[in-house]
Amino acid sequence: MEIHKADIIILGAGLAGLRAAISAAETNKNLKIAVVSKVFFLRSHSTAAEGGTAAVLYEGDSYDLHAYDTIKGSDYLADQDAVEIFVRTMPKEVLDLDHWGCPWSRLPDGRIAQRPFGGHSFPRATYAADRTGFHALHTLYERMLIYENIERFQEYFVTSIMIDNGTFTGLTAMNMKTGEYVIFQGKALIIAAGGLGRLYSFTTYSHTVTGDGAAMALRAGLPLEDMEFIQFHPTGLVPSGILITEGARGEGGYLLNKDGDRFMKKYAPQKMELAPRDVVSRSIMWEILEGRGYSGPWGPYVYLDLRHLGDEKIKERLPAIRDIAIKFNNINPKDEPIPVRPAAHYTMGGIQVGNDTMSPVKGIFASGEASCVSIHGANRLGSNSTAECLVFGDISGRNAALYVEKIQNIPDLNMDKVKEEENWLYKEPFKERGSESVATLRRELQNTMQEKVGIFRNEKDLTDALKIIKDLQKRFDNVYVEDKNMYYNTNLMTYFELRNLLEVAEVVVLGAIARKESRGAHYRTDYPKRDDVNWMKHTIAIKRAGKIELSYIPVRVTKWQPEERKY
Amino acid sequence: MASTQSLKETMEPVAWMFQLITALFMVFFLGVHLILMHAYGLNNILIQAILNRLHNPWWKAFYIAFVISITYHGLNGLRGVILDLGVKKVKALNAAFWVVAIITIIYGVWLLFNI
Amino acid sequence: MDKVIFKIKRGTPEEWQYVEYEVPVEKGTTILDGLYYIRDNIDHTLSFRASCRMEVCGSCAMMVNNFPRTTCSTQIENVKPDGTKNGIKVIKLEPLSGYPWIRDLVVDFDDFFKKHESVKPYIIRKETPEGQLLQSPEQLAKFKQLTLCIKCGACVAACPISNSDPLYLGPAALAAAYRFNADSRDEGKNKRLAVVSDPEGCWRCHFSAECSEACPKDVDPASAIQKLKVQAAVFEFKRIFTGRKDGEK
Amino acid sequence: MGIKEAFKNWLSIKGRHIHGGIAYLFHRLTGLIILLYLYVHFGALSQLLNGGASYKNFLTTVESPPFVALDILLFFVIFYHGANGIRLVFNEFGIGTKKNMLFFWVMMALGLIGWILLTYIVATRFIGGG
Ligand SMILES: Cc1cc2nc3c(=O)[nH]c(=O)nc-3n(C[C@H](O)[C@H](O)[C@H](O)COP(=O)(O)OP(=O)(O)OC[C@H]3O[C@@H](n4cnc5c(N)ncnc54)[C@H](O)[C@@H]3O)c2cc1C
Ligand code: HEM
Ligand code: SF4
Ligand code: F3S
Ligand code: FES
Repeated sequence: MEIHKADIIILGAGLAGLRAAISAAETNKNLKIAVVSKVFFLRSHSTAAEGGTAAVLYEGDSYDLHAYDTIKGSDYLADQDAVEIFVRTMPKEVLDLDHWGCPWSRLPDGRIAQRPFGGHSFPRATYAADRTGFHALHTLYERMLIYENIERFQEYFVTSIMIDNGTFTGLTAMNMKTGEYVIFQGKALIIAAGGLGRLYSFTTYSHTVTGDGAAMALRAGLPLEDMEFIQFHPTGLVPSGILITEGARGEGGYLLNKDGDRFMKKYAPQKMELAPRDVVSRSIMWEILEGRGYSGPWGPYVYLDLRHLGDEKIKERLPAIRDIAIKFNNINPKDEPIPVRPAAHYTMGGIQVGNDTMSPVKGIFASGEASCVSIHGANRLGSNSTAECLVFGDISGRNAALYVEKIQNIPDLNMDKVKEEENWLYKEPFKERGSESVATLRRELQNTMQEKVGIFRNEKDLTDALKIIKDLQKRFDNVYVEDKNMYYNTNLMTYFELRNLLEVAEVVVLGAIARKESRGAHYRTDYPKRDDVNWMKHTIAIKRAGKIELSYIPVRVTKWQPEERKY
Repeated sequence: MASTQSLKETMEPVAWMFQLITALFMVFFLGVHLILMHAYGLNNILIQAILNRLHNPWWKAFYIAFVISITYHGLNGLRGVILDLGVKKVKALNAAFWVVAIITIIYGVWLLFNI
Repeated sequence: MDKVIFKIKRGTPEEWQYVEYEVPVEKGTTILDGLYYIRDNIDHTLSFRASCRMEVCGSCAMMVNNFPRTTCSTQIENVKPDGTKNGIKVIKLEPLSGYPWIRDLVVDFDDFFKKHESVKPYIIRKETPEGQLLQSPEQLAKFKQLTLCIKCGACVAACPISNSDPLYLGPAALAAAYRFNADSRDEGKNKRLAVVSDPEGCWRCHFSAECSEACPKDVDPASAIQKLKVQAAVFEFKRIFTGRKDGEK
Repeated sequence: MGIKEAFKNWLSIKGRHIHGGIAYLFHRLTGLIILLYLYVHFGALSQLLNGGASYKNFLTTVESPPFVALDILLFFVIFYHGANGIRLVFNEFGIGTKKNMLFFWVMMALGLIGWILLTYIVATRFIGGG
């Protein structure tokens, strides 16, 4: 058994986790900080983010404008005081990244360039080509190397969060390389374990985004907020789900159904393909549901047609999309349309935290996609999430550092619980019993979520989904791990991930069943209107004695009163 | 792995530079040598011809430079090859290189003066 | 073509063998898709790394018919077969060469990242600046291509020196050093040169250029390393002539 | 990695390119062969020390067909190493690295022409009885 002790433990090394590590290390050079991740830090999902990161940098833009855009985009479910902190801190984060070496794209005069983004009324998406998340993550990683008080634990799979007497005490984990049991003890924990996109079969997410953070938090008794809000991006490449940026439509791409119709004229005659994300996603799904999509071995799709733009324009304006289409689909967009379908893209909800990123449990902080501050409400704007990771990652790191400074000793672990977890980890998965495999269960779960808890939701589908998930949770007991070799046992890791997915799926569905309105990404065909009177509130889910309980807290409104969302 | 505290002395940059410079020299030396010995008919390699040439100070200088270049270039190349096999005793290897190189050069030059 | 055989090197350094699997193939199926197919449907015990499946995270590099590739962006259709068996195309998959092997298609990357860290791959400045550090698009262009490195390690697997000398810093780390040396915002060039000028540093590169052939991102580490050598040589000569250990004027 | 495995990897050309890893391996092998030859050559020259007689013998052996054939082979080795070496000098100073493949084949062509010329000269000299 490996035991590691640190003042602050950071779970996750995406943008949020690494930003938190740097900030904590800077706040107090004497603190020992441990960063733990199940993949090498640079492999974290944040590296896939493309478009940009929102910040108010130049004349003509203002904090109020950014805040307004964000709140309107959130369908008024965002906490407005949090949004204000967010927009005010963001410019500094862009500058920090600049000083640390991020290769931001530049204006001819040498200043950092920005570009327009969906839902923002000013071109404030700061970008590094079309690899913003990639460059930001690498910059943070490289900067982190400077701090000698940051210890790195890569390819350590965290399995549970230990809380005793309402205080954080430690983490249990598995060293993936050796299969050894590992314990992390610390005074504070920052959860930055990302989203849960792999809950869906068709998603823009990396394979490793499996809701571990949320699931562990739930098991440990932490509250999750607004989990029913899952964003779908209209154009995920079929079959892989790789993101095709909004820019493709921005440059004039058409969406075509099986009959060769530009079907958007039915749904948004004015804006056509450039209507907001949720509208476009819903329109594509209508077409598919009504049988006007193409069907292939990898599921239905519609076409994103760029042919009329001509080779020149595609090469000049959409080189990355061209690359992706050629590399992954053997399609040259000048000759053939690109098959697309809406794909799960972002988790608005997460662990409930205050504006200081502190959770209700002493010593536990959360930031990034795993947390819900909440600045995204029911629908986040593009380029606001990498920004969130930076701002609240920074805040969580600093606050955690200030918090642990006041604590003398690392609290003792409850060794019984540690042993219990060890027993579970090393015995349960290997018991030979039923014939279920991780892959079949995961597939069933993902298909269920995709079909019944997707873009359109209704009472019946959701209750069906809940039943299926409950059933899958039972069947999970029949899954056993075939692979007995403890060196880099991916069979075992996917087993743990499946367990987590099954747990968070239930929360998503319960929240969706309860919320009888349509707001942002949550669209109920049986309640197609937003209901500010009854539902302008956040969903809170807590697991008590194996049962998930829902409750609600009000949205914090400062300056911006809800109005109809028109674009 | 390369040391991170670093700033220690190393002959590598000089060795590298010389490897390339001697390589260029050698194009000249070897070119002249090959043409001289093989392209002009047998007369050139008859013993008398060789001895005559060696008594000309210019040719002598030419050959001394040739010997030094080729020895350095070849042996430093060999040193690199050995280093590339992951040999950790860099200092010992460098010392051995110098010893062999100097002996070879001395012998080569001695030959030039004694035949 | 509707199916293909994956011949995979499986096991641990102590005990291993090649195992063959039949994988269905369609237009666009990548090698990584095939691996997931095997793990989900044929053999759950197959171990390999992958995450983003869009050639940006660097997890999935392995030897495909003796050549290192990021498998998520390599379509089966585009790979020349290693041979055929009963008329079915065979593709050979092995863990990256030149790394300590852990198991199946997984190798140990610790040393790779340590080497990357050792070249000080971050901006070094004497004082923290206020406001933006201006950088013209031309200045950016000098190192932009080098920032595309996803640390997949394919270059190291391809480099003959890295394969025979585990101490060699290797193309990825050296290219990273040059990336920061070429950044107009940086002031730490000499500190980095002092590291890469180690006997196991840039001087071990003999321009095999296999690194650049293997790189999925066209980072071209081979070119960067040669430029780094010139910088390092200048630095070392300055050090000799000025007597200053840190190479500063 | 043991030295044996290192050596094996060092000699491996699996998955390597002609203008890349294979050119590099050949460069090494040819360099080492010439180095070996250098010492053989020194040995031969030492024959001169004992005066003309033994050198004459030596010369007749060396001028016999098999030895001339070996010589021609050696030229090949030298021309390869030289031609590729010139490329490397430029490449290692950072020149022409992007067009490395073209550069390689141009140098190979030049080297080959040189080798054929020299071979022709030597062969005619030999056949003509010099
Ligand atoms: C294709 C795509 C494009 C996007 N583009 C943009 C964009 O242009 N602009 C924008 O603002 N946002 C974008 N987003 C959203 C944004 O990328 C994410 O919201 C953000 O990167 C999340 O970062 P994070 O740090 O919270 O989590 P992640 O980057 O997901 O990191 C999670 C970390 O937690 C670790 N972890 C998880 N579980 C465990 C466990 N059990 N044990 C140990 N470690 C664990 C992981 O290893 C990882 O290090 C995009 C998202 C996608 C999918
Ligand atoms: C025609 C003139 C020559 C040229 C242009 C030339 C060029 C080069 C160059 C540029 C290198 C360095 C390659 C690297 O960095 O790896 C080199 C290496 C080497 N050379 Fe030469 N060389 C020539 C003649 C010779 C001769 C005559 C010998 C034998 C004594 C020789 C032996 C070697 C050896 C052993 C190496 C090391 C091989 C290696 O590191 O890969 N070379 N040569
Ligand atoms: S240089 Fe290229 S091959 Fe090497 S690690 Fe970076 S991306 Fe991979
Ligand atoms: S393959 Fe290796 S030898 Fe140099 S040019 Fe690339 S690092
Ligand atoms: S899976 Fe990320 S690079 Fe291939």
